[in-house]
Amino acid sequence: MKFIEGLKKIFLIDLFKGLFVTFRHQDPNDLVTEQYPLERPEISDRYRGQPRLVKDENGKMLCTACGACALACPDKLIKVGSMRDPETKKKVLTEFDYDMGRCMFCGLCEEACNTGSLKLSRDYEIALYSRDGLELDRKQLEDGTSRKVYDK
Amino acid sequence: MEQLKSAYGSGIRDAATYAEQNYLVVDRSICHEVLLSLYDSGFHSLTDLTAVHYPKDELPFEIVWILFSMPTNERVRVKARFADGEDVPTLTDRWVGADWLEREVYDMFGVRFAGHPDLRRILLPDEWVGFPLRKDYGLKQQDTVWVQKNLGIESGQ
Amino acid sequence: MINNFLGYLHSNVTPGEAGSLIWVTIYVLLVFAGISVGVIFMNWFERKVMAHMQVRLGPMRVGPHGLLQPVADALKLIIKEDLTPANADKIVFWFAPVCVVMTAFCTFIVVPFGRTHAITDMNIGVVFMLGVSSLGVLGVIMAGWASNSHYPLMGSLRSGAQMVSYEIAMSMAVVSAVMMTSMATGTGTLSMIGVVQAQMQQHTWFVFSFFPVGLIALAVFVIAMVAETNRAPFDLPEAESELVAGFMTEYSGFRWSLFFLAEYTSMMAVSSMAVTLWLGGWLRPFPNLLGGRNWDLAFSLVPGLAFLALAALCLFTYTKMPRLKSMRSAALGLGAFASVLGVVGIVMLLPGVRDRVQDIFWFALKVGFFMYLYVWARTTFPRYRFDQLMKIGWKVLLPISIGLVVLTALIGVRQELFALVWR
Amino acid sequence: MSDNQFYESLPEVEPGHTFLDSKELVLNMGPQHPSTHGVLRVILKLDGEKVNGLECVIGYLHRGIEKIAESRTWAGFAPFVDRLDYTAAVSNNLGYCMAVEKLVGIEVPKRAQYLRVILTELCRLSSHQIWLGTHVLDIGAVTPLFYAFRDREEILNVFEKYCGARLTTHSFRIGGCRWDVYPAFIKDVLRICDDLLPKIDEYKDLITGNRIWMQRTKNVGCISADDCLAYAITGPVLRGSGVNWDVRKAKPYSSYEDFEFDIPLGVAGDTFDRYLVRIEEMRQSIRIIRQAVAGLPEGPIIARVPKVLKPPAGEVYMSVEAPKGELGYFLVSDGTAQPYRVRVRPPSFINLQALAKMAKGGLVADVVAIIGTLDIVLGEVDR
Repeated sequence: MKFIEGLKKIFLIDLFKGLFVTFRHQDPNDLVTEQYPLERPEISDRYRGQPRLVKDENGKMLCTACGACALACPDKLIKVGSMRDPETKKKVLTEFDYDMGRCMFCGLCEEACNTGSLKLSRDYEIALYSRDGLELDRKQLEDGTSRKVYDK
Repeated sequence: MEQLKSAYGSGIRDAATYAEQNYLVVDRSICHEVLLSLYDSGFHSLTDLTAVHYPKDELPFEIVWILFSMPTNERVRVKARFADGEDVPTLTDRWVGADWLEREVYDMFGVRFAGHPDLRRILLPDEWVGFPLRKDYGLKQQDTVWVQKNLGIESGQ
Repeated sequence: MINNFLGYLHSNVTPGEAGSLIWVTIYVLLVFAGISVGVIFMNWFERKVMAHMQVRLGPMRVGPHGLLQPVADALKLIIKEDLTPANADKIVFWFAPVCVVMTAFCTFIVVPFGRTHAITDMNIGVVFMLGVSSLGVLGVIMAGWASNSHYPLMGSLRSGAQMVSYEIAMSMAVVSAVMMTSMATGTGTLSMIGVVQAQMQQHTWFVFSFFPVGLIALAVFVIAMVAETNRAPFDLPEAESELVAGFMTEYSGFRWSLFFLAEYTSMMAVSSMAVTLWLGGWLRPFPNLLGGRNWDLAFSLVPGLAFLALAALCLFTYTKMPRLKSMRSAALGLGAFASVLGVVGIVMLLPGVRDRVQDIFWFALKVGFFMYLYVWARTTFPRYRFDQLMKIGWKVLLPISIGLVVLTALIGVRQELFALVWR
Repeated sequence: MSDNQFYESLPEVEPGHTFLDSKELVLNMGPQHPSTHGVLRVILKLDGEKVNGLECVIGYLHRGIEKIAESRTWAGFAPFVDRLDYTAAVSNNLGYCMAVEKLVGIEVPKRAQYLRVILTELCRLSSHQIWLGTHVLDIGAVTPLFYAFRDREEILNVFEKYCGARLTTHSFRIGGCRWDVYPAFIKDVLRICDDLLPKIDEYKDLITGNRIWMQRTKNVGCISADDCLAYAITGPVLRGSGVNWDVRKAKPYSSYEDFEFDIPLGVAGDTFDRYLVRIEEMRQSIRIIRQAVAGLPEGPIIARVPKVLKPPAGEVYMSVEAPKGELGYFLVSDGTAQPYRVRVRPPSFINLQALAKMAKGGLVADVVAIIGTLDIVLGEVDR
């Protein structure tokens, strides 16, 4: 066995084996690069992207301004403003702002919301050129912010 | 555990198990001997060394040693209370691994370790004033002097 | 004017020997332009091949399939600011890249692309080449010293020591090849064209003569060649994991691109030397085995067909490109490139041009194989440590190459030896 | 000791010294250096090529996670724990959640325990693949990095499909798991296991057998078994020196006792043995995943936990076998909804202590190899 090892050492067999491994990887269907703007990655539906306030089918607000999400958020990013509707005696949401600049998308607010109105959407293109566009107010949360999508 | 209690009777305040983890609360004067005797009975690796700050008690700093013995696969936690500014005996002579752990406790709590080879801050910059993990150290508080001098900004916030 | 130009075309002797000054300068410019085009292609080739071996695509954005990437790189490097470190030694700092590039290009004076396609045919061609290629070390050490900071100093000293120690092994391997030239005619030759003609007369490439000796000599030369140009497993000087970028750390912009140019040129120079000495420079494969008229014709068609195949490949990828507004300019570019290749292919098929171009094509193909070997080694092998690198240089390569020289000599004079012994 | 104090402490040139005696060259492998796996600054005292002395300066990534914990609720602190060892977020999360469960005394349902084991072993695979890619890259071979990251991409896709994030997963909650298995989970995980085994054998041809790799890693950065115990080193570095100790076997948690897998051990305690130990560990992880997927029981995935968790006053130390070593959490609670003290026992911080001892006497190139084999992540070292 020692002799064969010696022969292998002389004829650089281990180096050639390494070479063939890299050579084998060249065939085109092995390539994995995804050219982003053309080929878009497919996103799972549990993806935690930009937060959105969801409306039910006929457009009524689901949010009851209970503030559970504001409590659950570790970094206190959510501020829920509400006023009491005189005749129905129930709270109505007036303003809801969400500071996405410091958000770490942990999903605890989505979990705490018992009416299921605050959802982290599958939108991952949320980069901006300036920081102030990140404080989302209620309207932006409801119909989503449309970012410019480049194609090249 | 029992033979330790017999050996040091008065010194050991309490030897109990909480959530099936046994721990020893030891008087600060004899904590060094207890640790060395534990070392001799097989606890060769010091898993962790940390401190907890109880500002309202008269001995505010509780130093916690977590020892582990490989042969008997057993873990014990030794705790001792120390006053502010009092020197804690170092373990770097027996457990070499204690070096950085003690430096970190000094860096975060300001507890000095007697006999430590070079006790200086390990995580924070050297000229930093204040010990962050003390309860009286505010969450957003910063050593504004250091920040202005080195980073040239008003303050972190 | 025109007729003496046509005269040069039909002359069957290298411009250097012909002694006409104008023709030599034209030829020098031609060769250096060819080398620069080779370097540009090599830049694209290395990035693409390395990428494909690493299951990724490589440059795709700048031009179709990254074809304009080298142009973009060159432009970027020219525009970039050219810093000189604070108290660096100005003159030496400026002269170092110039020296490295100069030595790299000088080696091409003697490289024969064909019987008449060499700048000149020195009768000490091989020795000249070895001498000039060892001058590159000076430039590297000057660069390291002039940058006046820790990392470049250590990097340049390391690469200086490495280049010196591998040169000896390289020259010993060359000696064994040159000795082989004297087998048939009894008198060896140092001229590069002479070496190739000797291989022509002996009907074998020196790689295959005296079976194990030629191959081992080429193997030793290839290992020393890789170490000489600080590439692949021996690229310790610019080992980014320790010394950031070796002796090139302080250079930026145009000066850095000079180093870059010099590295690729010296790679091409040293591999063309290997091709000339062992793989029969511009000879087409099996020159004697498959001799005769029709074989010559067939082999002379190969260059033209190769270019046409390339053009077809480009057209194929052109059709496969996605129909997008932003991609339209890239597609047009690819189409133009494909048509250029097609035209060149057709021109190469014309009888007059055919046999002239054939030599250069085979030489370029063999040098291309060595370039592929460089890139292949760079993607596969980890890096040697400095002391291991020196150990291999001195304790492994040197004894083998000296043993080779002795072995070649013994095999060369075996008849006389037998005669001596039997009598 | 700031820079100038450090430089002054260097020995002055004694009169007897001639110019030729090489004064020590102090080289600064600064915070941003291609091969220090993050913001670690190593001050090397070199004599030519040889390393005489070495000192690590850390703290550039110190975010004060233990201070943050004291002003967050128990559940609110879980996402921060992902940022400790950001290459193995799932095992940090597992350690923290189990520590709190032990403190409160919650029994996690069987299905959640199995699901946690599957995800932690997948996270160990992805962390080892990052280690393999960067370690081999530091020693010069460029290609394995891309193969390792291509295989890791499959695992990240499973994480994204399961819990919505690829790196900072925050996948577990105190008391169990947040989501149940998505429909194609079992198929994806088994496909990963089948794909990865031939790939690991491919690394054998490309790297393990390669003589240059052997020369660069054999008896480099050796550390003996009792040195490991003295430094309290844990994880693959400890097992590389031949000490048979793994938290999953020594103190089984989250139903690890149901699976049988063996612990790879090194012999000489050098970089090559640690490399073999980690490669073998990747194979063992695949074995565990297969058994866990086969035995995944039905049932609830989270125990009943009150909305605002107020654990009884007390303290607990719970440790988990993270890819880098024994990751421990020492929690002290005073009965309120916020932890009184959270102490994280970081394996990389304690393993890094041994760098000075292992690198002494070696060459500069070996320092890079040793940092790679210790597999440190600066998020965990600096906390």
